Amino acid sequence: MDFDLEELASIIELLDKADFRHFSFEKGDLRITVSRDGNVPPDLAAPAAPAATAAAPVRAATVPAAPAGLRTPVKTPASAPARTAVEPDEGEIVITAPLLGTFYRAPKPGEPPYVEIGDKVEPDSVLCIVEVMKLMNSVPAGVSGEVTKVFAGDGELVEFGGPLFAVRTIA
Amino acid sequence: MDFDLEELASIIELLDKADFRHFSFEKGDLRITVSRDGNVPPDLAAPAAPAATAAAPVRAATVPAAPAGLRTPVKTPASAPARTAVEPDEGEIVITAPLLGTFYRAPKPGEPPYVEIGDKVEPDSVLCIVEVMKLMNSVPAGVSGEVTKVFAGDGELVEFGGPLFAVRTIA
Amino acid sequence: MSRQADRVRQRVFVANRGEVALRIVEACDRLGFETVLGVSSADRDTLAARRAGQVVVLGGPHATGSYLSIPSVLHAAISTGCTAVHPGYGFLSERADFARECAANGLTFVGPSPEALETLGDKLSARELAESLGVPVSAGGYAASVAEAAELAARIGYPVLIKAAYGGGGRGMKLVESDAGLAEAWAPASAEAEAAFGDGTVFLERYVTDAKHVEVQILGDRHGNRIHLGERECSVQYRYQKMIEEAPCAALPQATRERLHDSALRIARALDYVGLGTVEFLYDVRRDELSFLEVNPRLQVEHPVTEAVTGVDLVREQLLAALGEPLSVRQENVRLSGHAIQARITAQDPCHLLRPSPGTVKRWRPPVGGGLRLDSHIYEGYDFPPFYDALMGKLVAWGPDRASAVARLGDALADFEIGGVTTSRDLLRSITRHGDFLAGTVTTHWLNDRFNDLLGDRNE
Amino acid sequence: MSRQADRVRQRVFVANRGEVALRIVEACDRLGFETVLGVSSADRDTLAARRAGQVVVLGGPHATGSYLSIPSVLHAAISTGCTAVHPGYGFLSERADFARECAANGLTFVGPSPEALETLGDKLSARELAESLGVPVSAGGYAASVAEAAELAARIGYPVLIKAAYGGGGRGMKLVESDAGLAEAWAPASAEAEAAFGDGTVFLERYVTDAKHVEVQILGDRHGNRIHLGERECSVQYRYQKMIEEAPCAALPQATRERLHDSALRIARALDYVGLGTVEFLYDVRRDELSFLEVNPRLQVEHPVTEAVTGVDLVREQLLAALGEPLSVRQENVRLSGHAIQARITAQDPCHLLRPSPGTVKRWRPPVGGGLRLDSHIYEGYDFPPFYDALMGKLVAWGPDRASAVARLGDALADFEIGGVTTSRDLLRSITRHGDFLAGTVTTHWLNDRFNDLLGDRNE
Repeated sequence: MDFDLEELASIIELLDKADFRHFSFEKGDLRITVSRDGNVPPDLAAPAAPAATAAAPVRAATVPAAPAGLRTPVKTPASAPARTAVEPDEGEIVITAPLLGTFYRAPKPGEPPYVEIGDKVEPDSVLCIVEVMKLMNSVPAGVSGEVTKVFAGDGELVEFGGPLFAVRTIA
Repeated sequence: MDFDLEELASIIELLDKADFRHFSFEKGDLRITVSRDGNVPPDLAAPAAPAATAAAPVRAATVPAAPAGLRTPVKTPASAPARTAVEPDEGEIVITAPLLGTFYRAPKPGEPPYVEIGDKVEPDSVLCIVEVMKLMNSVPAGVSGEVTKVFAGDGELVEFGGPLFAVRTIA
Repeated sequence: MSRQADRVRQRVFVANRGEVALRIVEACDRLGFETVLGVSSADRDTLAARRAGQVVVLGGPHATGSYLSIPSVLHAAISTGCTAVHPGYGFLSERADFARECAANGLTFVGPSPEALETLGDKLSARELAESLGVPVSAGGYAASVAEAAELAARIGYPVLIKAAYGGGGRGMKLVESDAGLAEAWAPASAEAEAAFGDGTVFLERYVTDAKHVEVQILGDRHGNRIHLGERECSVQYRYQKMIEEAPCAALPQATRERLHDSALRIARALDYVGLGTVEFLYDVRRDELSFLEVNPRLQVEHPVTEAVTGVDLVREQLLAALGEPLSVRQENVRLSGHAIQARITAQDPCHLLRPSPGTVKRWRPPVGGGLRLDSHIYEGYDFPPFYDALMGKLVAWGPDRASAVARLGDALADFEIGGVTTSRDLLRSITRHGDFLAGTVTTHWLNDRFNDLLGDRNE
Repeated sequence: MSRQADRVRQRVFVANRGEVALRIVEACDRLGFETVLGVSSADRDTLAARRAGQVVVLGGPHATGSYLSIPSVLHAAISTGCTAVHPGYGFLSERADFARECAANGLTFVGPSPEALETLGDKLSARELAESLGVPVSAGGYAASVAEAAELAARIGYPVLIKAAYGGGGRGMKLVESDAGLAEAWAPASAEAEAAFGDGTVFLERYVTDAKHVEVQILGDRHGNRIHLGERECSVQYRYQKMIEEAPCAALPQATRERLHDSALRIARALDYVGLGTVEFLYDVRRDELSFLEVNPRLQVEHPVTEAVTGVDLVREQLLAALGEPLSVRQENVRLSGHAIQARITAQDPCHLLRPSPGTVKRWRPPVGGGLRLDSHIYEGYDFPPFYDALMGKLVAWGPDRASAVARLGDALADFEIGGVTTSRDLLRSITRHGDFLAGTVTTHWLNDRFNDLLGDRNE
């Protein structure tokens, strides 16, 4: 293998001594993630930087658990989203809600939406607004790419960590 | 395999001693993922990097990932199916399951389905089979009309009273 | 490292309804087991349905198409990925064929072996088993013909009961007082048994005119451990329907109590019994005589009174035993503490011979005082359906002694506000205040005899 | 016709977590109210989340972004169509601004009026209110400067406490023994108060060296009815954290008890108090003197002991009172019965000064005996998160008298199997067996002094 086993060993030893719940390390093409509990807080999994590696966590965070077939499985906390099964395709990453609120695709009612499917976006392009008690929070793409899916409906309540858009990143 | 089994073995030994629930290591095309319970955190649940060897185990681990989507407002079993809102249009009748079982659209695997959307049916036309413990129960249309919707997926569990087809009755 | 990781993640199919479905879901929740509840289309809005991890509609309102439909229950349990099935009480809980089907489909049936269910389902074979183990049974036995029956009855002495082998729980019994009565009742009894239970076998037993109903709670695991958790008394019955149960039975002399427990354990041992069971006896107070009645191979409605005096969670033990874990308590660690009494609050109208009184529960305000426990699936606004049994809830009072437990139950019943449906609440309360009940002299026919006097007492 | 049909269908937003979220959901379930639970992303798998009618993720694991975020909670409650918000205890439960925002958005805040919350949030104004009503307070008051403070202290006599007006519950207090100490502590105390509570106001109070913590449960409705439900004693505290609570307080002479209840009711009346509240006092046993501490305008962690001795469901009464229903119980109908004790089982390590010990709960096997109640959100396999308080469950034992209640609690703690996380269980048990506790002589600094001896007793 093209890495130093000694190094990995000492890293593991170090981590073992350290007191933490979640540990994530990225450098170049190196990525280490260690977790000591069953559920990783989405803010950990959220796209911190527009690094391609960050795609993985977000993508996985939206994989529906229960078979979306039958009506009733949608009950336990570990159940699938009600309306859309969020299945990002290869090379897509999901942009999630940074906070709970109402999802708006346009700056004002009647105005054209910030983005449509097919639009190209840059990391700082605004994709939508999440309104919390009249406070408008614009959500930037965080990555470069093309908008391929819209998961939330205009004017709908989105939860913290809830899926908003899928963006195909430019390789 | 193009890497040293010995090395992998010693890594596993190291990990075995360490205290963690989830461990993920990526370098180049190498990806190691270890999880000690069913509930895999998002960043581990990600579809694997191109490395074919790592892919299988990782995917296997991804099933019970936590949801990020919005849960259904109503949790009682009275709630509508998760995937399709069953809203029959004007002049449509919903054919429901006469008993709980597995829904089959064709008499046998590989054979063409009893009916397709657009087919005309008579009251005694068989629409599908609901299998209960190997017992095949054919479901007649009960009305004359045209099949306009299919609500249940082939091979899926349907509940008693669950929606199967919509039929537009001939006025 | 998580305990869950050590073993299969359990998912339990709850094949029942009402308060017991809720009790089972709660027990599974605390053990970290997932639950799937099978309901009829009339039970979509029950509290158990709201609590279960997943709900599937088995069939229509009538139990035959839902709770009693073995194929539907099995199909639902299998296709929802369940690992075990808890049948609760009633419905499929004593069906050997269902237990077999579960095993054949890789589902753990939470109950004893199919063989045990078969032996115990046939009350004649159960009686013969008890006899063979030296467990006291009342005089009687099998008779192939009227002639044989008359002969046997002559030896026993009238009155005698003609019992259907596949009856039980008060069903399929005929009381006869004389040879003439016997000759007259014999053929119809067998015919009715054939019609009701699919088997015409009947047998004779001496009728114990004045007895208390006592029963022993047994519990076994798959490692050869079998214990008893003391006895209960359930003498307050109306037409074989238990209404008030308590633990322990204050009327038993210690020697008799030990004979009772020992008899129950012998039966458990002979059947290599796994899970919860109840061995029922009649106790003739005057003669200080016990006689074996039958074994109920399942969770019992009155299990909370035993939990209250032993501190053992019976449903949890039952689940874990079925899944192969050893019992968490040994016989020598079973310590009885105080006295517990349970009243079954039912949607029945005492003024009309306890006929069912379903409807919308407009008010449901139980007291929450210390020493009280309520097992119930009722909530305000719940539409109590007419299709199933009338049990609304089980109010259990505990006290350091019988008198204080009875007093507490009476006060709690008085404070219990129920509106919208007619219930047995007031009848239950007047029973708890009756001299005979306070004196502990009640036997199984007491309520049938006193029923009307008690109604008079309803309004204070 | 359904009771629900007569009035608005209530949907309650539960703005809390842990055992109290479960308690509130259960109370709503029984009343036929729908529930929506707001959780942090770390609380998706809690039992409350499994029980609630609907769950929305408010924010990340840290409370500031979820349970303490007023805009998020309001937005979630409004857009899920809720009619009321129950804040539980802690988090937003005492925030007047939150209560105002709820009202402004048409949501019923389950708690007293914003005005009451404001008066009571300022401990100095609460003290002044009490004084004005003739409620006993310990000597002290406001001082504008060090000079004034020294003057006041001279009158009171040392030791004295410097208290932050917006502190409370043991927070924002400094004990000083002399003029020198006062001069030294005064400025920092105010500065720290400013930093911690956004208001530098401080005041002086005589330090009662050896006192019991007693508190009165009050309950009011929107129709001018205000009652008390007796008192509780919570003297077993470690650094102001209550660990064992009981009702009633056995050490109180009847005359003092009546003075205590009367004082509490005066405050309730003056505030036209609606819902549940607790008026806290210190009781100097030697001098038989009461002194007002503060009012907690919310549901209290220790409410079950009051429920156990009164039979009143406090959470149900609180919900209904907030929604405008009259109280279901009058003062003359409040009958106290027996004695109840609650032990708070926490994920804290007694061997390391009760530092938090989160982790996976591998075993959770509570006893279920009569006279016992457990309020808990724990299940086997639950990952106890590090982000919130350490409470795992509240074990409540009831008995006809204090001795039997204590004995029952001790036995129950012994039978309680917990694995995977270090808990306070053994410490609690050794407290229940200590001579001082059994004698009822414990005061608020007792556990701080005896802590290490008690650890020695941990293994029997």
